[in-house]
Amino acid sequence: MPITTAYKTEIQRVSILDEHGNFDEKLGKDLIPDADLVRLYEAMVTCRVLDEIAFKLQRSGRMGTYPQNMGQEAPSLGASYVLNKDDWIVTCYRENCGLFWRGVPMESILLHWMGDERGNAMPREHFATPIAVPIGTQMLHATGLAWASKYRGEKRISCTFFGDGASSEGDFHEACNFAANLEIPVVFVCQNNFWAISSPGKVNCSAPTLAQRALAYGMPTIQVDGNDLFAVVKVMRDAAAWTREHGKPHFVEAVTYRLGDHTTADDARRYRDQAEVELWKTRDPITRIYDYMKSRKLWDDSKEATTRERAAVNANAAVATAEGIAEPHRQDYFNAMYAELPADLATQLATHNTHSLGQTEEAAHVATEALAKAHASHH
Amino acid sequence: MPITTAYKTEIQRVSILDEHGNFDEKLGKDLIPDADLVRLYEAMVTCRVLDEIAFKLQRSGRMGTYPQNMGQEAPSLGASYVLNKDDWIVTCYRENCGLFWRGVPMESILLHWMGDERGNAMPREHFATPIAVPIGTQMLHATGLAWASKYRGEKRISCTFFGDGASSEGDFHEACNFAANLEIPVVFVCQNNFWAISSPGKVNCSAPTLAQRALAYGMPTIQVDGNDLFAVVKVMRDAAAWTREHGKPHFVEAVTYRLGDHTTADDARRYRDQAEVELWKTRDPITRIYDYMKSRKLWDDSKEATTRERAAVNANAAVATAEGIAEPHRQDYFNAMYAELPADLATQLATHNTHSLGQTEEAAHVATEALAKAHASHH
Amino acid sequence: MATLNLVQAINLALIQEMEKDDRVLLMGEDIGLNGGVFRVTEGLQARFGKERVVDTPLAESGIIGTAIGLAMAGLRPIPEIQFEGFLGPAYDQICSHAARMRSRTRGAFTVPLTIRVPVGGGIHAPELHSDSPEAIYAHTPGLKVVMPSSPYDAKGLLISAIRDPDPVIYFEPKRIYRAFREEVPEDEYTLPIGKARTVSEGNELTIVSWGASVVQCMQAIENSGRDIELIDLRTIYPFDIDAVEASVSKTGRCVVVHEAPLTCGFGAEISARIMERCFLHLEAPVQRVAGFDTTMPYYKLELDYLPDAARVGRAIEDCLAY
Amino acid sequence: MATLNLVQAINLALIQEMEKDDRVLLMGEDIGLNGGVFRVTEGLQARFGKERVVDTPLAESGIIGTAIGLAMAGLRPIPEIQFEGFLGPAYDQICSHAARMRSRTRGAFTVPLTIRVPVGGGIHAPELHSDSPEAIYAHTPGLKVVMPSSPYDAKGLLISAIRDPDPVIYFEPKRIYRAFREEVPEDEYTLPIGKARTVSEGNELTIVSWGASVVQCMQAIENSGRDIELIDLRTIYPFDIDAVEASVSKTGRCVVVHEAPLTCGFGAEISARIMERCFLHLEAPVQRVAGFDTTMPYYKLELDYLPDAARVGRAIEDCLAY
Ligand SMILES: Cc1ncc(C[n+]2csc(CCOP(=O)(O)OP(=O)(O)O)c2C)c(N)n1
Ligand SMILES: Cc1ncc(C[n+]2csc(CCOP(=O)(O)OP(=O)(O)O)c2C)c(N)n1
Ligand SMILES: [Mg+2]
Ligand SMILES: [Mg+2]
Repeated sequence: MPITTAYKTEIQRVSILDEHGNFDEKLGKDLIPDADLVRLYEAMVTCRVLDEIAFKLQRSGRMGTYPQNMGQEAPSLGASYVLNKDDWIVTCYRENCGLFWRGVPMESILLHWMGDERGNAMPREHFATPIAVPIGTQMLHATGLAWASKYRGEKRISCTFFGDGASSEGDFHEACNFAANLEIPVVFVCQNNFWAISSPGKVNCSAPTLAQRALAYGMPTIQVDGNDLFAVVKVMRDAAAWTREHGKPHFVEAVTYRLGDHTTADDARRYRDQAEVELWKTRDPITRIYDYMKSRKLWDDSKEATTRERAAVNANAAVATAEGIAEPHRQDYFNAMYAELPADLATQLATHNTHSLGQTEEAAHVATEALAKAHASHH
Repeated sequence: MPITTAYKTEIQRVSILDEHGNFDEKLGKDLIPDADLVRLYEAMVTCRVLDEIAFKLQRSGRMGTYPQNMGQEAPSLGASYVLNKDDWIVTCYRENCGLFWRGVPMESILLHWMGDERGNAMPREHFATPIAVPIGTQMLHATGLAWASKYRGEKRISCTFFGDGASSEGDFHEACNFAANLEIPVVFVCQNNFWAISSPGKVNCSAPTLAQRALAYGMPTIQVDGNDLFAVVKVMRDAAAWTREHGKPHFVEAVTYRLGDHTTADDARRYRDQAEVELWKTRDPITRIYDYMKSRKLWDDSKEATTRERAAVNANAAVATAEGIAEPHRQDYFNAMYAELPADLATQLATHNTHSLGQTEEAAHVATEALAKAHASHH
Repeated sequence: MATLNLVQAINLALIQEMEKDDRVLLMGEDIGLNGGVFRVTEGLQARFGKERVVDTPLAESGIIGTAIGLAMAGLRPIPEIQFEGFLGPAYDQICSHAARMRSRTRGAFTVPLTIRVPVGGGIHAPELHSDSPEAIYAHTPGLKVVMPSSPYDAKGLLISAIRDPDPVIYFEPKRIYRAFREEVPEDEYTLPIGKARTVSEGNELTIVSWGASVVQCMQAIENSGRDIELIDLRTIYPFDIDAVEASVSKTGRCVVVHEAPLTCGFGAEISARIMERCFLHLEAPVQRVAGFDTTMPYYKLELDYLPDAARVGRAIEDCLAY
Repeated sequence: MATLNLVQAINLALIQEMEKDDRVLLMGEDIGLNGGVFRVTEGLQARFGKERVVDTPLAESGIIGTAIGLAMAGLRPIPEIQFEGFLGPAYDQICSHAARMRSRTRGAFTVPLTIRVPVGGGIHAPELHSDSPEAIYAHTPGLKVVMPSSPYDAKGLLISAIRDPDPVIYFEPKRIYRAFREEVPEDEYTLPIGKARTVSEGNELTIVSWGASVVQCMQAIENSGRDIELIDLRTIYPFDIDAVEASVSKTGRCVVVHEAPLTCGFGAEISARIMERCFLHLEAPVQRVAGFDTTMPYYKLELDYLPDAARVGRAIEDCLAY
């Protein structure tokens, strides 16, 4: 048999509630209880409202660069909804909706983009890692976090999110390969929104699907309509269950679209067709659930109005909290460097100087005091 | 259609002359003219003999660490045989046989492992890049080299070699992804020898095949019995032709085995079963061709003896050349740093000092002269 | 002669070199239709086509690694790394290959590569968008490291870098990308890599600096009212220690200013060299005004971190009073 | 008290910390059954099992990136990078994440990680197996950098590194892995990170060094017959500038010795600090004996490159004669 088959595979795509309102009863029935659906809907609306407010904050100089999540609310939300509360969720920056569902305060995310590290000081009980600025690097941390669970014999898994662009980075490959070969339970979720800033999808992946990235590792993989919350919930529930049971990784490609600019520093009109945006607006994950709930008589205009109002109140409260925080202090960034502030750094802090002549006796004394205090606070 | 098929594929494996002597006439006929086969056989034997000599050189302190190629002669040789002489060949360190076929002198490879950069000063007409010490990095250079051909409208392609271990590195992923998405003609050849030093294959790739790494990029891919020179020639010829025609990359997994230690610094008995080695000895690419040629009456004991003798003569001549080279000079490693030696470096060279007090007037004068000379030689 | 800012000067240099030499090509993330996130490559894809201004996958090691291959084949690639904080993934290809290929092969292969990288703080950007890693690359033999501080220098140094037969990291101080304009000749010109520029002459004290800090130093000098010589290093490797020596031998006092963390920043090398060369002329120890040995804080506190005219001013006073 | 070489001392420290603290695990290429390419982890997989001594895929960024995740989860991973030349692919995870996680999250997440890395030249190894990148990491705030020069120090410093709540790069000078043995206590002990060791006392001149160079310095001192104080820095960051200051204030003369290239090596920092702190005590400029500003040559010439007792001796003479 000179020519034989060495490998054969097939990747599925799941859709339950499509953009035309078609709902697959077989897969969709009992998937999300109505009461939950209403809460999930509200979560998406709140996230969208925050995006709009954040945009304005940036434009009026009250916040730095901000990446809107608009249009991509469903993948992280669906994941967050089905994961255990103590499964690690390791994100990039378009997973606000899932993080908020998990319990991460909105003001944390705002503070991050306001140039304040306190936004990243997430309480550990959220089992969420900080926003990852260097693209494609956080998936390795997800793999390490899940490895720790395995090491300890816990059932906790990791779920990590990243973009189509991120899947080009070497670290993505290494994260998948470690998880597959060392048998570490991670769900890798690629939010394929077809753009990496101005680079169209095929610059980063010219294969027919992003889901097939996983075939390289012999990893189970599936594609899902990422704007279909039902399909996301089903796929993520199955993937998480499989991962937890087998102690091995699973890949999910969530096909979605960012309706806004890459960040507030970007102008997407420079590189993409408005027609494409308009098309994707018809596939909006929020209106899809809205229409569905209406058709099921779960929803009406007054509920909608209440929801929108509550969303605005919550989002504005978060902004107020974020803006109301005290100014950060110089010592914050010095003291945060190590568990104990090194003596030399203590002097730099005390004198706010890096040149020795300015480090007078008095300053050195202050430095010594600061150091002693730092030590004391750790013992 | 809630569950649809997003992607479907199948990978083939090619074998023509197997370890039991079965020869597939349909694929194998006219593949390699008899006269060429004899030459190819001799090339493999020579490479094997050099390995044995190099081993002894290392053991007697006449050479540093050396990685034997034993057992893996066929993949690079088959590639080198079918590629155009001006296609780039971008290797790691187990492709001696292919490099020698290309025309790279044996003493170059020896010099490299004797700790002498002159071994890497390959004449450009070989279109071969130097041995890559950092694992997994050279595939990106292959992609860049082929990109240059595309940029210039030439038909030259790149063929790059790397191990199963190397396929774990992020750079491997980036090289494949660049080639696929930017449409660059590279043949990626993975020599899967089931070991990366002491790590068994599945630590680096737990998927059923290494060939499926390529599916991540939508890249055509195939598996070949890498100890079957006929199959390698067929697969490489097809892959190179496809790549040249389409201006896009192709992947080849050559399944093979290293019969020796990882390098002379390694002792493979620490981590692998002798039984496994014995099994693979029965699959040796050299004996396979030997048996085939005998069965076809192309070969006899006297031809074998002549070949072995010639191989030994050639290999020993290479050793003599490598060992006969003049001692390298200090200025070699200074002058090689930049097209023009920076003044400060010229002083370091002239004084063989990095401390200023030792840089006397006289030394500084010498430095200035050296610098002037270096300048002159470049204008 | 046009009046250009730094972005425009670089853009012009790229246009002229691309017109002159078809071995020159640009590659990087978002540099094509989008013109780069700082618009430095604006209009170039329209002008030169998609073959010469190439949007690459999002992978810095891939960008540099393939650029090395392009350069080994004789082209003159100019990869852009979007921010200095993303040089990290490319570190290995830069230091293990670009820097070593010529010496490894005794000149059989060379890597005439110019890596363009926006550098430094002060623009209210997110994390990893405000660092100053020049010392890392200055410590890596085989590389050249350039950092202009004005539009005029930017153009001349970039053209030199592109024509240089060895790999150059060309850092663009993003804080002054659009801070000011100056006259920049239309014609092509080069500035030597390895030669400093004396920004202002003086006899009391020497300031050595580079990149965006030069502007802070000019301010500090003006504020001080003292007779200070300001040397803009322009290139970090090779560096013009002769110019520094000549100046410090005259003034006897020196302050070095840079944004990177103090410890093992390039200021340490300048200080050590001055000690070695000007020991008997020194009237005070060399003072270093630098970033602190902390991570660059998020932007609410970045101005607290960056050396500014006030901190430079205090160093000048302390040094003069010594 | 056993008499151990450096490899054995490290092996012992690993065993003791693994027995004491089950959060400690080892990971890396070939560290399991094979015991590492230098046999430093010999026998540990047999003793502690495959869960605690893990052979990883061949990917350095993956090793450090997953180790960061393990550490964030509260474990104490000890990844091995096979040779310092292969830190390159891990540079980004080390510098962009391990070094920054605590400050980024204001302490919510920390990275108690010890990265073991054989370092330095002199063993006739291939390219990229003989470098000395300590200055690169000393210039990266958030990391600690340790380099022992003896079996006794190796054990004590490694235990400190493992217990340290912050990321430590623990460089092992491979040239002296088996060069000599000394008495190493059976019991566990720690040595403070940030404190130098005075190897020999003297009044005429101070030598500051670290790692394998310390041995060359001892030789040079012996050859010189002069009254020289030798300070082994032991830890590169934080570094014990107080010890250096005290010594140089006494001797007035200093030679710094290291294998890494001169320019922007850690010797530059030591020199700059001495100038800042001991200016009025200095009787000669600080001299640096270092690797040249070239790539470390292949092994035929590596001894020409490495600072040896003879070069240190010349610097001593020059400095004393100043
Ligand atoms: C290592 C690195 N390189 C470059 C950047 C700049 N950058 C920020 S976001 C981005 C595009 C990311 O695209 P994708 O992963 O698809 O995520 P999306 O923004 O589409 O959600 C780039 C290039 C970065 N942050 N990190
Ligand atoms: C980046 C890097 N990491 C580690 C090493 C050390 N090393 C040399 S060869 C090797 C194993 C390579 O395995 P593989 O790619 O399968 O090639 P093979 O030796 O089996 O031909 C390792 C880990 C290296 N040279 N470069
Ligand atoms: Mg995207
Ligand atoms: Mg292998």
